[in-house]
Amino acid sequence: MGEQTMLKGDRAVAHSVLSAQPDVVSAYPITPQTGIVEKLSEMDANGDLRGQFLKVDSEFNAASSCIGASGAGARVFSATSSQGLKLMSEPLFTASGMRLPLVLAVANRSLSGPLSIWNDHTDAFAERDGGMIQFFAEDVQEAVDNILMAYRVAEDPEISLPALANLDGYILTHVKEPVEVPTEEETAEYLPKRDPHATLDPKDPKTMGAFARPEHWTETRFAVHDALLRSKETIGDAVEEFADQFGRDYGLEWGGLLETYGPEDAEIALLGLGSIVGTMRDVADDHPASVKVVKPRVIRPYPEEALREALAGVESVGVLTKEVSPGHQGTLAAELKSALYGSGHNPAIHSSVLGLAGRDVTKGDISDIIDEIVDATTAGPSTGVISEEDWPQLKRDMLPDEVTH
Amino acid sequence: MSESSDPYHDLTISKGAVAEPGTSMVNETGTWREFRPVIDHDACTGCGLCETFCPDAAAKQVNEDRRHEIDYDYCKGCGICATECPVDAIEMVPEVK
Amino acid sequence: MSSQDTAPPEPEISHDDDLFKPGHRACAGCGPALAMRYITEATGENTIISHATGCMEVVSSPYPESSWDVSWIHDVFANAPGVASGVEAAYRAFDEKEGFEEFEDHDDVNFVAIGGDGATFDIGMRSLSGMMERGHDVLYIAYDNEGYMNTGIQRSSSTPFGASTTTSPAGSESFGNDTQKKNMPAIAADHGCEYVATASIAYPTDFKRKIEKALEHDGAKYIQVSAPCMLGWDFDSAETVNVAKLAVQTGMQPLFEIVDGELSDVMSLSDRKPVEEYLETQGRFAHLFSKEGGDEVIEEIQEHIDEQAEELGLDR
Amino acid sequence: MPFATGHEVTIVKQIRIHGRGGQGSVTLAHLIAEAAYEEGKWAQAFPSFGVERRGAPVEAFARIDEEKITNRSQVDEPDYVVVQDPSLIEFVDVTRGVDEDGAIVVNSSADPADLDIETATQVVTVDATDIALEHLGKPIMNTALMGAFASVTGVLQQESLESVIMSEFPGEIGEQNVAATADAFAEVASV
Repeated sequence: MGEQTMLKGDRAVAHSVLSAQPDVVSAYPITPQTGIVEKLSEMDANGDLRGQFLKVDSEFNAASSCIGASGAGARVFSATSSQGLKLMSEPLFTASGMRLPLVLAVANRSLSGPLSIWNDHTDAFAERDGGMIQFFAEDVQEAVDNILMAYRVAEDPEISLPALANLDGYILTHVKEPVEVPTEEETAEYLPKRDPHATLDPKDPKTMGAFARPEHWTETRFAVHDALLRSKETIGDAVEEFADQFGRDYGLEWGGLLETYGPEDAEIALLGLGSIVGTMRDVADDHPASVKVVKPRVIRPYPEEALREALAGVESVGVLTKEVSPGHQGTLAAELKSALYGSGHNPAIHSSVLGLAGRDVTKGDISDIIDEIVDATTAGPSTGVISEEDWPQLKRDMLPDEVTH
Repeated sequence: MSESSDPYHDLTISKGAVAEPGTSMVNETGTWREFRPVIDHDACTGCGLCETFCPDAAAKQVNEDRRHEIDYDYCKGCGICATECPVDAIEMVPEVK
Repeated sequence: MSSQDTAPPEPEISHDDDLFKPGHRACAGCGPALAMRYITEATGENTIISHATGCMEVVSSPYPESSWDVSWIHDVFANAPGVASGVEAAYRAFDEKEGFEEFEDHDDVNFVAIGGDGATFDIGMRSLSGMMERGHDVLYIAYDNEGYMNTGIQRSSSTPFGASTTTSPAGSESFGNDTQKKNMPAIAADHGCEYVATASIAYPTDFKRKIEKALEHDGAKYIQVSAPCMLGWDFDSAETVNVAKLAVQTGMQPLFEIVDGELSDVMSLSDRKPVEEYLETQGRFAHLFSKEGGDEVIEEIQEHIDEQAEELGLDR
Repeated sequence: MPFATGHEVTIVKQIRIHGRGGQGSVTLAHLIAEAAYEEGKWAQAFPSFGVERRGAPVEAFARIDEEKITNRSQVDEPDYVVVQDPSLIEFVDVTRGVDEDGAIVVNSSADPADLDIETATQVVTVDATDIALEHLGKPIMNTALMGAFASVTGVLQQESLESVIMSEFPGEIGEQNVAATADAFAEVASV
């Protein structure tokens, strides 16, 4: 068993990647991801990483070279953040269509502009429709473990898709805390050798990346869609076998797609992604109201059925999300509403956009949100979906004149 | 072209839309042709320039006597072979529709 | 459409040896399609091609068809060199690691990337620069038809001075494209590519020899092959090779090698033809002959060619 | 992870470090967290996330608990504050949110009363830079400051400090740092 040690998040993720011994690592520095590839560079320089490490000219070509290598049949890794993920976006969308497994660690960070280097989930949600599996991590341990599970699912011949292992920039990349890092032997036991559906072997030539005409493209897109839907079960298996081998359980009860915390019969649920869930746990412990925390581990595939079940008894759901789809609302809340539509259960959904671009989310912030939900609940019966979204950290007095108050 | 190498025969989309090599042979571009190159084999010296300069690999040497023929299944009738033939042994004649 | 001749059956025509198979959807008389044929003839079977989006990609790979009988991958417009870098690195890893014995040895595979001038000179230049700078063992071949022909004949930074395209049209105030062609071979050489060459589809033996020579070098190699587009340049489909020849014979498209940074093997001309003879073959330059002041533009083009010829020692 | 519900609010200790870019505030936070971890506790250390360069005022944080720490917010209500550079006191409110029963440890040769800190919280000074110069020949004061912190707060044992220092800086340098730590520990204990 890998031993628990104190490690910085970015370094720990690098160790996890090393244990999977990717054949090609290709990356470009960007804050706050850089620590991951710095550590991998050091591992390469010391001969511990046995694959090739390409220090490329941009994230665009980090993704591109990963695609070439994955097409050839290699296990690949890259890491990025924010603008870098945007620059990868064009090739990443093709990777899903070409069914090429890639694993990327994404140190989540806001997108410009204005420029910000701090954490939120704008970058991950901007890639939502690319046909990629997207894991989120609550702490360093989960970030480390998600790398292995991402490989396991992405490289599964039945799935064969790119996977993003998201971890909150700075909050998780730059924290030092206890973590167990898997050894190469352990990972080899957990992660089978890649078995690609096609390679660029000159002895058996194939044409990859052909273009599809209207009479065929729909079927290729449906196949990606179907693979993503099927990946829920694959994730469940990956989580189960992970628990068996490593003893860490990531929501087995919910098929590995989400975790819950707190009293089962709580009237209020709080839903969040990534590191904010840790703080939510603390607040739920302390708050007099009966609150449970619901934490999706993936946003793609979307854990619709598991969310319906986990929220079955609650009267109100507070969605705390670090992103917004301007002109609509936070996507995490919007998607939850769509998941519950027609389910027969219609809890009030209070959506809060917060923690944008590194604005610290305190226990007080979360406690206040619970208070408001409690007030709304006692004021009258559930009114179902509450479409108006709250921005609890918004400093209204600082808004520009053009903003209509 | 045999039925088995026709990629459209009982087509199911492969994972990632990976295509098999050389399958464009199913697309007989000879139908595009408005003018047909006709080789005067008496005048032909077998130099092979028609083959060299055919963008569709339709002009081909077919035997050891350096006899060349046009594969009308694929020839698009561009006329490069007729232009480049050093002894004017190729004539472009209108396709009879 | 099979032959209705009553003559004796024609001898069997075989395409078994074609690695760029017919049935592709290039225009009749396509210069770049000739380049694809020559590339595969020179590289042979043990080749993996990474192809940029563009005419030759589109005409050769409408799923489920493929004209390629070698391993081939296309991703997006701007990243053929990046993809090739990854393929090449993967084979390097396969050589060095255990468990990949089923793969060919890195040294036995020709890694090739192909892009048009738009993919090479413009949108994919960062990707190409990175591939060359890192020294991947990849031969990059730019098929140069001097514009974005796939999207309907727009100017690229390879479009020659004075050419009319849909985004650099000749008009009452314009003689067409007002910039000189970007000097990509020099840029490639300055990246430290051991082998850089220009070639033309009109000189296939020379082109194929250069490919073979390039593949003998380790690291990144760059060949730019002049491949006229009958549609975009506006000439009769039968004239493709002649137009390409004239480009060489007028000095518009000089053929040379740069080996280890040194210019060598310039295909010299004993009787360089005036550029007019080249320009008048193509509709894209027609305004230079019909519009007042066009002769001055032709003179400017000639002067540019003369300067370039002197630099290269083109005249015998 | 399947956490038991009703997580007991235990003795979580929160520490905020004030320094300047280049003085190793994050290193000090790491050392404190590692020493706590060495003692079988859970610990967390992280910087204030910024783009500050060398010389600018910066903060770093640590948390120590008997149980796994899940809180990811910055430390706004520290039990203890460590000030690496007393010249910051003029510009930075080092007392912000500090617990009255906690402590503020300042690297300074001055008497606490002479420092311009208005607070009900205990202020302790230690000349960590001088101790560092004596033992290391360099003004790298973090290990001495850590010794003083341990001594004032009682949160960390001297043995765990030694062990962390020796694994971080093996050999002679480690020993010099251990000596500096011990000196500072003793000096503060005698106050």
